[in-house]
Amino acid sequence: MKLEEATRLSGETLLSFLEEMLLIRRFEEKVEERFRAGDLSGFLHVALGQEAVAVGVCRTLETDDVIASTHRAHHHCLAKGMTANALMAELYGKVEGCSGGYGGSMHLYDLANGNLGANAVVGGGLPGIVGAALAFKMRRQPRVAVAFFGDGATNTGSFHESLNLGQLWTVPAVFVCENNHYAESTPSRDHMPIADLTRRAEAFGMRSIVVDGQDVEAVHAAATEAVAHARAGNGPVFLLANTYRLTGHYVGDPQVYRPKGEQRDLRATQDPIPRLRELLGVDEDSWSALETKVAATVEASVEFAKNGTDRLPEDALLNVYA
Amino acid sequence: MKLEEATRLSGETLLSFLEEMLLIRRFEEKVEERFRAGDLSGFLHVALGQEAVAVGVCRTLETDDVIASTHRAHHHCLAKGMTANALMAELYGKVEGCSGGYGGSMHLYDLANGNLGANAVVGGGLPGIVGAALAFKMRRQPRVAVAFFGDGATNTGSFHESLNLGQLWTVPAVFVCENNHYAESTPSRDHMPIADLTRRAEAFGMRSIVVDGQDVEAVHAAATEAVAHARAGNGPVFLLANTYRLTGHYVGDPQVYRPKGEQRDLRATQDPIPRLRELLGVDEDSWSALETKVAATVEASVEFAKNGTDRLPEDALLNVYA
Amino acid sequence: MPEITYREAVRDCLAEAMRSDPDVFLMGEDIAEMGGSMGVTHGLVDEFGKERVRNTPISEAAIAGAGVGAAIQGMRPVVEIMYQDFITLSMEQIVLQAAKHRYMSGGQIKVPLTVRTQGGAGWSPGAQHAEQLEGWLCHVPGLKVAFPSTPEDARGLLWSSIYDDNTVVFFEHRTLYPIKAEVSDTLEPIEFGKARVHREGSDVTIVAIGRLVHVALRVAEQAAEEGISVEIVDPRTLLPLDEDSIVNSVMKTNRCVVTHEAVTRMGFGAEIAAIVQEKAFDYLDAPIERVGSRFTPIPFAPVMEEYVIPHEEDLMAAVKRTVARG
Amino acid sequence: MPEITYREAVRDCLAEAMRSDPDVFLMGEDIAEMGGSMGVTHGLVDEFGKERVRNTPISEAAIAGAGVGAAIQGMRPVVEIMYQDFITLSMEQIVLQAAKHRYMSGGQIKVPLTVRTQGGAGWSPGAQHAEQLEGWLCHVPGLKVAFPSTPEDARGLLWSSIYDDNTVVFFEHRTLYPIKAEVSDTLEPIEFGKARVHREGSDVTIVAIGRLVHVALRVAEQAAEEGISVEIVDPRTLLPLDEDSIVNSVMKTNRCVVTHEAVTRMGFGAEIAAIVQEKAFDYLDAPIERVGSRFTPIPFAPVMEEYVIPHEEDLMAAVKRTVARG
Ligand SMILES: Cc1ncc(C[n+]2csc(CCOP(=O)(O)OP(=O)(O)O)c2C)c(N)n1
Ligand SMILES: Cc1ncc(C[n+]2csc(CCOP(=O)(O)OP(=O)(O)O)c2C)c(N)n1
Ligand SMILES: [Mg+2]
Ligand SMILES: [Mg+2]
Repeated sequence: MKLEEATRLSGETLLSFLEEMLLIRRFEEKVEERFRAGDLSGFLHVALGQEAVAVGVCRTLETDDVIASTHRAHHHCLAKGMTANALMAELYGKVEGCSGGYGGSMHLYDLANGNLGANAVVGGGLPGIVGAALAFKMRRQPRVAVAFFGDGATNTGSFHESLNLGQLWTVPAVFVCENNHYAESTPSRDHMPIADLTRRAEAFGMRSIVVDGQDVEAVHAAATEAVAHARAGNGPVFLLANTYRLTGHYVGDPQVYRPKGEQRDLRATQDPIPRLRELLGVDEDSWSALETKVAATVEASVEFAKNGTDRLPEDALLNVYA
Repeated sequence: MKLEEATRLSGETLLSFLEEMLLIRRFEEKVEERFRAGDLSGFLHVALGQEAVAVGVCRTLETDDVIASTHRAHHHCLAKGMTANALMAELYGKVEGCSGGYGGSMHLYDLANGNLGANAVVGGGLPGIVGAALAFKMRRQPRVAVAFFGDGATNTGSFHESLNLGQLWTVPAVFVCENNHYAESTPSRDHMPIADLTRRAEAFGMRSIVVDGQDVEAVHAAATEAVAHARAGNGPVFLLANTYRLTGHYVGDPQVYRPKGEQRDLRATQDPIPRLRELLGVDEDSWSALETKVAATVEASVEFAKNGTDRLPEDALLNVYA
Repeated sequence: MPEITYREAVRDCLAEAMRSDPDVFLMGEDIAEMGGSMGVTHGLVDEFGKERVRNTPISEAAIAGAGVGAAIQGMRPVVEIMYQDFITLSMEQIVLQAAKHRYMSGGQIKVPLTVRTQGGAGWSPGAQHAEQLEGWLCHVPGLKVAFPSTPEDARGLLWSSIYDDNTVVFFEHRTLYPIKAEVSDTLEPIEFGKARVHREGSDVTIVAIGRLVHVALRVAEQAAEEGISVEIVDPRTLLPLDEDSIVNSVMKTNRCVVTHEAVTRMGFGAEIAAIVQEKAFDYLDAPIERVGSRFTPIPFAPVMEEYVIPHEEDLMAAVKRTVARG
Repeated sequence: MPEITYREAVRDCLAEAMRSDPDVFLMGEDIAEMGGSMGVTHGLVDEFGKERVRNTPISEAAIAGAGVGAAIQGMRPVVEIMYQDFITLSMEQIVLQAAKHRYMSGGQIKVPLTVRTQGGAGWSPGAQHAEQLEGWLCHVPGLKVAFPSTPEDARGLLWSSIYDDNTVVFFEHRTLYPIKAEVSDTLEPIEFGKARVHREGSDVTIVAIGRLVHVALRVAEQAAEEGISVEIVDPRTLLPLDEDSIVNSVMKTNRCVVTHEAVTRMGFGAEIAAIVQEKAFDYLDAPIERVGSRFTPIPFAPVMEEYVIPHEEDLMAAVKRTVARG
């Protein structure tokens, strides 16, 4: 990927990326903590290590561009404009939650910000993104629809059918593959017979762009290009971001399947946050200030969530039909 | 495709291919005739023009190698050892039919000859072929499993999941794509965004071989190579045979979607039977003899079918469970 | 009043909706030039073009899912699954996505999608092209399910499906396409959850859907000759279901037979029987009988196929057994 | 007699079958090192290796279909669909292929495949990880369906599933995995189509499956204190179904409540109600009540989730209403 001068970001912008990534990081750590403390129920998948992909991509999008996310969705949600309050409140099952307590961690929606929902079905969000993009095209709206999904999702029939249809109809979609090299416990080499995932896009003649998902600036540049391509009516792009999951698949995962030391090594070498901090030369003071600010937001979200309104049992009967 | 000397076929063998292809042709024409006469019910898809693919591939297989076929299955069945009698009797719904009258044209089975069935679900037979090949591999049997399917089938999720799994586990399978450039009424360019279907195999790092499906000798050579590759434990092969459907999608199809003259032109230029006849220099007399022989077999199959045993209504209750 | 076929009724509704509303469009395999495998969409591509009458690849999951996505954006897509057997390939998108987005989002999302599909035995299509699966969909909160039996109902219910803000799975029956009947001059939307009483009677209620409504009508004629007065109720929409009309009818006749082409076991008739025995318990003079297909896949050979699916005789026998009781 | 958990019962059966028979092998997502998402296959890869405990890609159609293909070759594969919600992605292979090959081939083919899957609410998994879909599969001729509620039944029925020459869909319930109970010293296969009477009683029959069997047992205790004698019948296999045991029980008690976690509408209880009202019509003193989940997707917030799924109170209320009649 050649970084054009024009797409280089200002230090200020990058600093705001850093703050957002740090917010996601501390939010996710808080989720782990609150789950372990017994506050949260259900199934939680955090995105520790994958912050740069969410931020880099979503900061190229307009509010009315849409995304579909996955079971691992918190980072996408925050990056696409959801407040930490609305997200945390949802994890606590409160009325104030982004899905009013009906969804939970795998079903986070924020229609006003173009978030069409996390999805607990691997690959389940992709066909809908083709449909959304088709609607934009038919209505001649200059909007883009973005699907996030993992390496594991590329093995689903839905992935294949969606990319095929999206390319056939040249809809304005971007398919962002967060290749974190694992599907739950299964390393990529055990779930797919190829190392280079861009070959999958070639099955549809789809353009692909590969990027280091731990480098937010690079992700942003790649996404800018991908989104521009799609928005201009040139059809979808497969954006492959190589990234790392710096924690278990789900909160509580003992990770028996991980080679010893792998996670420690990855944390030392592949953490996008220290990398950006270094690039920007953020000094201790500014860093502390950032940490303090972010911690306050996260703490506030927990307070907000805890003080949120509980659902009435019979609220369960609402919202089944429009 | 380089044709190795060693794989060149004797004139005698090719003559037997010609006979088999002609049998399929005349059989299919008879099916059209009998359907129009009101003898046959249900949904019939004939393989006029695609004879060379079936014969070229199946003649490389052992009896205990297995195939899975599609809605367009007569040619595969005959080529894999089913008698015209058993096939025609099935179309007439008789006890003597290959599926005892339970199946019909889209559900033709012949387990003894390694025919695991036609399939009325596009893409539906592919996962099973992976499973059959896996069984061969686990049991260390030197057998190969072959899936036939059309260009349209490559758009299904099942295609993607099957080839992915087959390659991941390096099972002894061959995936034969009969690209006849149409899925029902839809030309390939309207149902897939690529012209070169081998790119689909590359999505799995699968070896592919492309062949002119109207040249039975070439098909046979390509299939020999593909089958050998799979049988040797090197994993599956995607065998792409470019071919033409010289008639409608189903018997009775008015083909409103076909450009005027296309079928006539194709019949003039892409018929595998005259092509082979010419190559072999079959003279009028030998040809007539061949026609007579084949016609007799086809006529006999109709007689056999008509004289077959009707099912009792309550036979419908049998064979639901083993 | 004009007479049109069931096929034309579906087509007319689609055409009228597309004419008046740019948000309505169609997706499905071979629906354009070929007009679909049953000719239902014949000619629509000429009027509306390939952008709005979209031929798709063979990708049942993506077809349904693209419908979901477009619907969420406020379009009113009508997707066609060529044979209902193939909704087995769309079930994830229909059941886990279309049906649940609204609920999972706490009411933010609407999915005004219509999934048209057809099927049915009686012409030897074999076991993978003839299944009747409407029962499955009725088990899914968030979906609506329609299964019209007449041209008028097909037209009016399809309109209501398109304009329903929820996902509707709309079942058509292959053998009903050629039937002709009068329809009102202008398209009248038909409200979901309102049964149609096709015939009033006093001795036994037949609850029938799809093709079996016509079988029931013939049986009722015959029965009348034998002095048995049959009432026929067609729920038309299975979800929501007009329980009141069914239960009230049984409270009047004290007997009930329910019939459909799907296999009886776990078919929609089970739900009807369960509801009726619960709500009209004290009124029932005979057990509720169910008449559906025998518990086999659909066989190919016509003689076996005929044996498996329900016919006049089967329904008549059930009516007589029921009336003979008590 | 040893005590083992439901989870161990499933695992022990798989281990014993693999130990004694090279044709038995497992396929599923993350079943090897991780032992499956519920830890059921924990440790099996150590004993049997990765060739026989095969981690798969996320490809529910191919997983089921590879099972079909291997089974046709005479292997006895046991495939795992991680959550039963995801069988929506395998339905074509299960329903159009596995269930029908034998029939469509006129009896040539056998598909001795076992599809294990699990699910269930009660731990806030949300709407796409908690559905109960056993009812759908009972609508499919050619399939068998098991849903054990105890360790002994899980072990014995799973063995019979593996050695059944037909495809069996085997449902486990997430919240049952940790329950412990005595099992016989050696694995005893349990015949399909034989219900277990968990408790004899004279006032009302509860037909319960899966988790609800345990709820029913607690309700029966309570009811006994109030002088109501409850009989509990667990069909264990839903297809084939031991209709006789159910009907005979109701003929004795004259009352019936049926309960499961699936939504009531079109749930398996509808079939039970339909059968019982038909076969025990003259014996019924009260309408058959159905107790299942309310008609909503499964909500996330625990307070709503609890409200939606059936509990002791719901079942007890139904029992009392039923007994109060007539
Ligand atoms: C269709 C489907 N099958 C299985 C699962 C269970 N599951 C949840 S996450 C996951 C792994 C996903 O891997 P990947 O797509 O790489 O995403 P990642 O977890 O790495 O972010 C699996 C198998 C599921 N949710 N949906
Ligand atoms: C899953 C599925 N969807 C749709 C159909 C209806 N259908 C039957 S054949 C066919 C076209 C198949 O095209 P292709 O795979 O190219 O095979 P061909 O007919 O050209 O031999 C379609 C759409 C089907 N049988 N199965
Ligand atoms: Mg991953
Ligand atoms: Mg084709």
